[in-house]
Amino acid sequence: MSRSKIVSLADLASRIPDGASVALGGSFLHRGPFALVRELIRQGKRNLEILKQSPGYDIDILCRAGVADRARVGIVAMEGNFGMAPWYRKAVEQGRLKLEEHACATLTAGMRAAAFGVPFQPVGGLHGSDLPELNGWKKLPDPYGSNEETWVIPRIRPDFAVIHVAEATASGDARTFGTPNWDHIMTRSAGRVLIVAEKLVEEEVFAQQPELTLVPRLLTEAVAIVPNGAWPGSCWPLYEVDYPTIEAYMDEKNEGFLDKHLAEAPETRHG
Amino acid sequence: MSRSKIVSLADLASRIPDGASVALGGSFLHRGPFALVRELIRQGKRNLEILKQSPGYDIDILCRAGVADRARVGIVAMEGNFGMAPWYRKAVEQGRLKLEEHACATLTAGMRAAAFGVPFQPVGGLHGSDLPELNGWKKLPDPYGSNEETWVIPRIRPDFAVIHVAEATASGDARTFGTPNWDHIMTRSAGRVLIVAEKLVEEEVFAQQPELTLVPRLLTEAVAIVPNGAWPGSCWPLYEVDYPTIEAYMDEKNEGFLDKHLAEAPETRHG
Amino acid sequence: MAEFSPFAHIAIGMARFIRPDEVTFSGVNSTFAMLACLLAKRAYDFDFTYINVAGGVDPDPSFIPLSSSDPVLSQGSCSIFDNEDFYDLCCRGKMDLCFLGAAQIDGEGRTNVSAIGDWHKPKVRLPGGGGGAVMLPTARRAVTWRTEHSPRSLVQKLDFVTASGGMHGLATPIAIFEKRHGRLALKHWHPDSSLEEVIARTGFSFDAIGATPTPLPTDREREALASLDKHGTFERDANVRLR
Amino acid sequence: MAEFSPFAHIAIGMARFIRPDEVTFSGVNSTFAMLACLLAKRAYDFDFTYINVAGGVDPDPSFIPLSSSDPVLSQGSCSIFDNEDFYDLCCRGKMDLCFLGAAQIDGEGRTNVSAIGDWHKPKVRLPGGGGGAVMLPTARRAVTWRTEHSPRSLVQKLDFVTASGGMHGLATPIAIFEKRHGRLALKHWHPDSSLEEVIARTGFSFDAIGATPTPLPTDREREALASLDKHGTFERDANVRLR
Repeated sequence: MSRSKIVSLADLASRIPDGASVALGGSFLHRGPFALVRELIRQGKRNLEILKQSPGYDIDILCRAGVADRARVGIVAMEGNFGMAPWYRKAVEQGRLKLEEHACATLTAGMRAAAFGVPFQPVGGLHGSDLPELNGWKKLPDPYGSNEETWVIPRIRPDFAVIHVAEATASGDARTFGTPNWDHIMTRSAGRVLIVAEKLVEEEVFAQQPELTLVPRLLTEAVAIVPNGAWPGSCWPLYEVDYPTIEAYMDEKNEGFLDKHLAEAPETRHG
Repeated sequence: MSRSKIVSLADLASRIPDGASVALGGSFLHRGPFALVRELIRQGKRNLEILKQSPGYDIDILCRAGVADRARVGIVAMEGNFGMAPWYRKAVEQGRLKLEEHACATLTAGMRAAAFGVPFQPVGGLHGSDLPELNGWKKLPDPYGSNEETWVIPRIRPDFAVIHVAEATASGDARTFGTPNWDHIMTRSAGRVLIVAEKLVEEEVFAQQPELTLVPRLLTEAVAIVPNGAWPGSCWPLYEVDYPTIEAYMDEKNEGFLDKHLAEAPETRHG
Repeated sequence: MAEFSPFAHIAIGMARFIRPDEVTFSGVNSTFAMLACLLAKRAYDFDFTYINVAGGVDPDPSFIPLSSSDPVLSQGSCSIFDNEDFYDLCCRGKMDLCFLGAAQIDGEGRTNVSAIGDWHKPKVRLPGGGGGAVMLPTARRAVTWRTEHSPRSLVQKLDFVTASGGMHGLATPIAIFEKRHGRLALKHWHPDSSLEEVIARTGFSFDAIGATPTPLPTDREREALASLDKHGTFERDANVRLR
Repeated sequence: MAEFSPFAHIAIGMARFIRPDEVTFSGVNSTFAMLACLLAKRAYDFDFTYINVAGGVDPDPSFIPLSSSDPVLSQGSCSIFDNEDFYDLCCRGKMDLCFLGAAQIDGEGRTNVSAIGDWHKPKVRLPGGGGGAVMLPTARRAVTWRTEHSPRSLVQKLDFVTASGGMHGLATPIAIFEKRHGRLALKHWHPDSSLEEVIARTGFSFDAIGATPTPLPTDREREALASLDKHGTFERDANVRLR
């Protein structure tokens, strides 16, 4: 076994400096690194850029707390019956969050360019959309003469990727169950990779089915073990979305809610 | 359960017409669809194009039998103590096999273009190599002004991908153990996907760990069940390379060897 | 005709776009699309492949989730067909039918899910592009839905073109549109509505030749929807009204 | 000095290029690279990450395979880091040390693994590019080896430039080269050889300032190699001769 990469959640969050760009794993209310997101708020981070194809609670609470001021995102919502992410919406409408609007697949394309070590990445579609002009994306002719014109997305290399997984080893291997969402490309495109895991697992267990591992240790800088850390979202197959908490989050618009919410989060009962 | 996609090996091979381009899974002597390769010889196929980052026994025996006349490959060898693939070498040297020489990663890049639905794919490296000029590859400037020049590879879309896996369901889901080699991108870039599997497995088994599945049924056209079908290569963790057979293959240069070899192959004892 | 609720009109109307042997996709933030796909599996005899944003391929979820991206939608699936995989499938032209959300739709079936008003100074910021800009032009067919049928959502001119390429179909509480000669044409109106009402409540002009009242749900469609929404929660939450 | 076999000179010479905390890779058709990585794990106290073409990350194989791409090289690994993954890692500049084969090498550390003679009418067709053309220019460092040290393999001019970018190091039965100012410079000669012999048997000119005899294997290096090649099979099969 190599050196342990296990650190506290506070340590994990402290590695992300003000102004950093951070890709967040999961999708909407599912398997987001929400404990880490809350810890960023507790530590009073400022001017973060958030990258995620489909953020929801995470980007919303970071806007609510004034932590994020830039975002590159595909679609933002609380989903289910909750619709839009209200504090995110307000932050965009009031100009407090500088938005670079993507299609999910264009954000992925930019991350692929970073992961593949190339400056740009062709992507299918986009024809007729106003998004390319908005973002200054370029269209290239096929140099091989097919007459296809293809949009290319510039390299997107987040300073950090933070993902929430079911299980990790002390050496930094990580695996999820169910869909990995966009976590694979995030962990390959980012400069540094931080993991939040429900559970520390012996290496033998991973070695028995190495095919299941999503992030090998060599990509991982540090791991925090936070049971229930994706709350109030889900972490398949361990727990479901806590909808009453999401309802309270949406309904209680008073100043005090955020403090109360941060105080009752599961990570306050661990490490 | 949807309709069964299980067919005989003969049926599987019969789907590949003369002149087709065929991507073959595995690497060197490991997990290649060798039973299918031999069946192509038995059926007297002609003018096949073989695509594979690291072929060995497969391309060599196809050259030996006069089945292949074109190839796009990265590195060709029998590996271990056997060195070059002798019949492949002779076919290239004598002009009977038209070779498009790739780096493994450029073949992958071309397949990525096909898989991603774009006409070309940027790839890292290649600077200073004679391969781009040889193949007429184009270099593009970064339209986003990084001053990086990047080689782009044209779309490579094999007519078929044939891979050998440990387990498949009747509906066409397939999974391997150990490295998938290049099988993921092959099955995403090809027009049609054919599977040879060691073993038919109940769908419940796949459903318990769906994360292990390499090829979902929707990509699969047909499956042949051929125990030991990667012989004389290995199929992890089921069996090792049969080195004595490889030695005989290399040493016995007489006309009769091929018939004897085809007759003693494990697929002649099944289906 | 109370039994053909506007809720059922959308869900069943969408399901009827699904064709045998095709690959059909439902994504995030798409409760109706999820219900339509699951409904088609239960109500129709033909085979088709249902893939969803949770990675499920023909799943057998143990409950029907509020969130259309809930990982339960991969339960029973024999594989996880992940986000990169299904986007790539679509981009290379092998996605037969894609359900994609929209806030505004124009007569060519283009969509706006970005902003109401000027994008840079939005009156209302919307959820954003999601899959649309890439999937709408690359899927073989795409179908959308609106729970509100009004000139505010079915518009003459979009505030912003998030996705172009043109929807093949559109389901609303009172109408079913299908593409004809590059534009959305009326195919059906809800039996409790009328051609006149659809015209009055649609911002874009459309061809209505051959349009008829929407065929009533079959018993199997009705039963399938009821089995998916046992307690009527989805219908209550969606709160779709004919007018 | 029979105990410093030319076989050991190559394997240990390669292992000594491995540095603490780095990511080091061995690929297909690369028995010596595989042995060097496994040897370094056993002989040196420092941590480094060994990844290989079988997807293994710091594996613990139950036997040492003839084939350097044998899947046993992922045994005991906690992940399968597959082909696409390690190529991408290299292309984005995070591969610290890559062992890459070569048939011909020139003084700038460029390689030919494609053909002897004209590529289009080859006297001898070689195995082909493999990883080199992409990995050599993108890895932070690359190291190669030759079992034969002669002007036919260490050449003034390559018949074909398969991969450029420049090797950091080269190990042969009689010499260890390391890049200095963009060219391969002699670092060590085998204690049973000499500077003069290396010059005579090398096709390209090189700087030899400061070159010394290769330090003898440490006990741990010797033991590690012996433990990897218990029956001397690898050494016998490789059949490397000093002259």
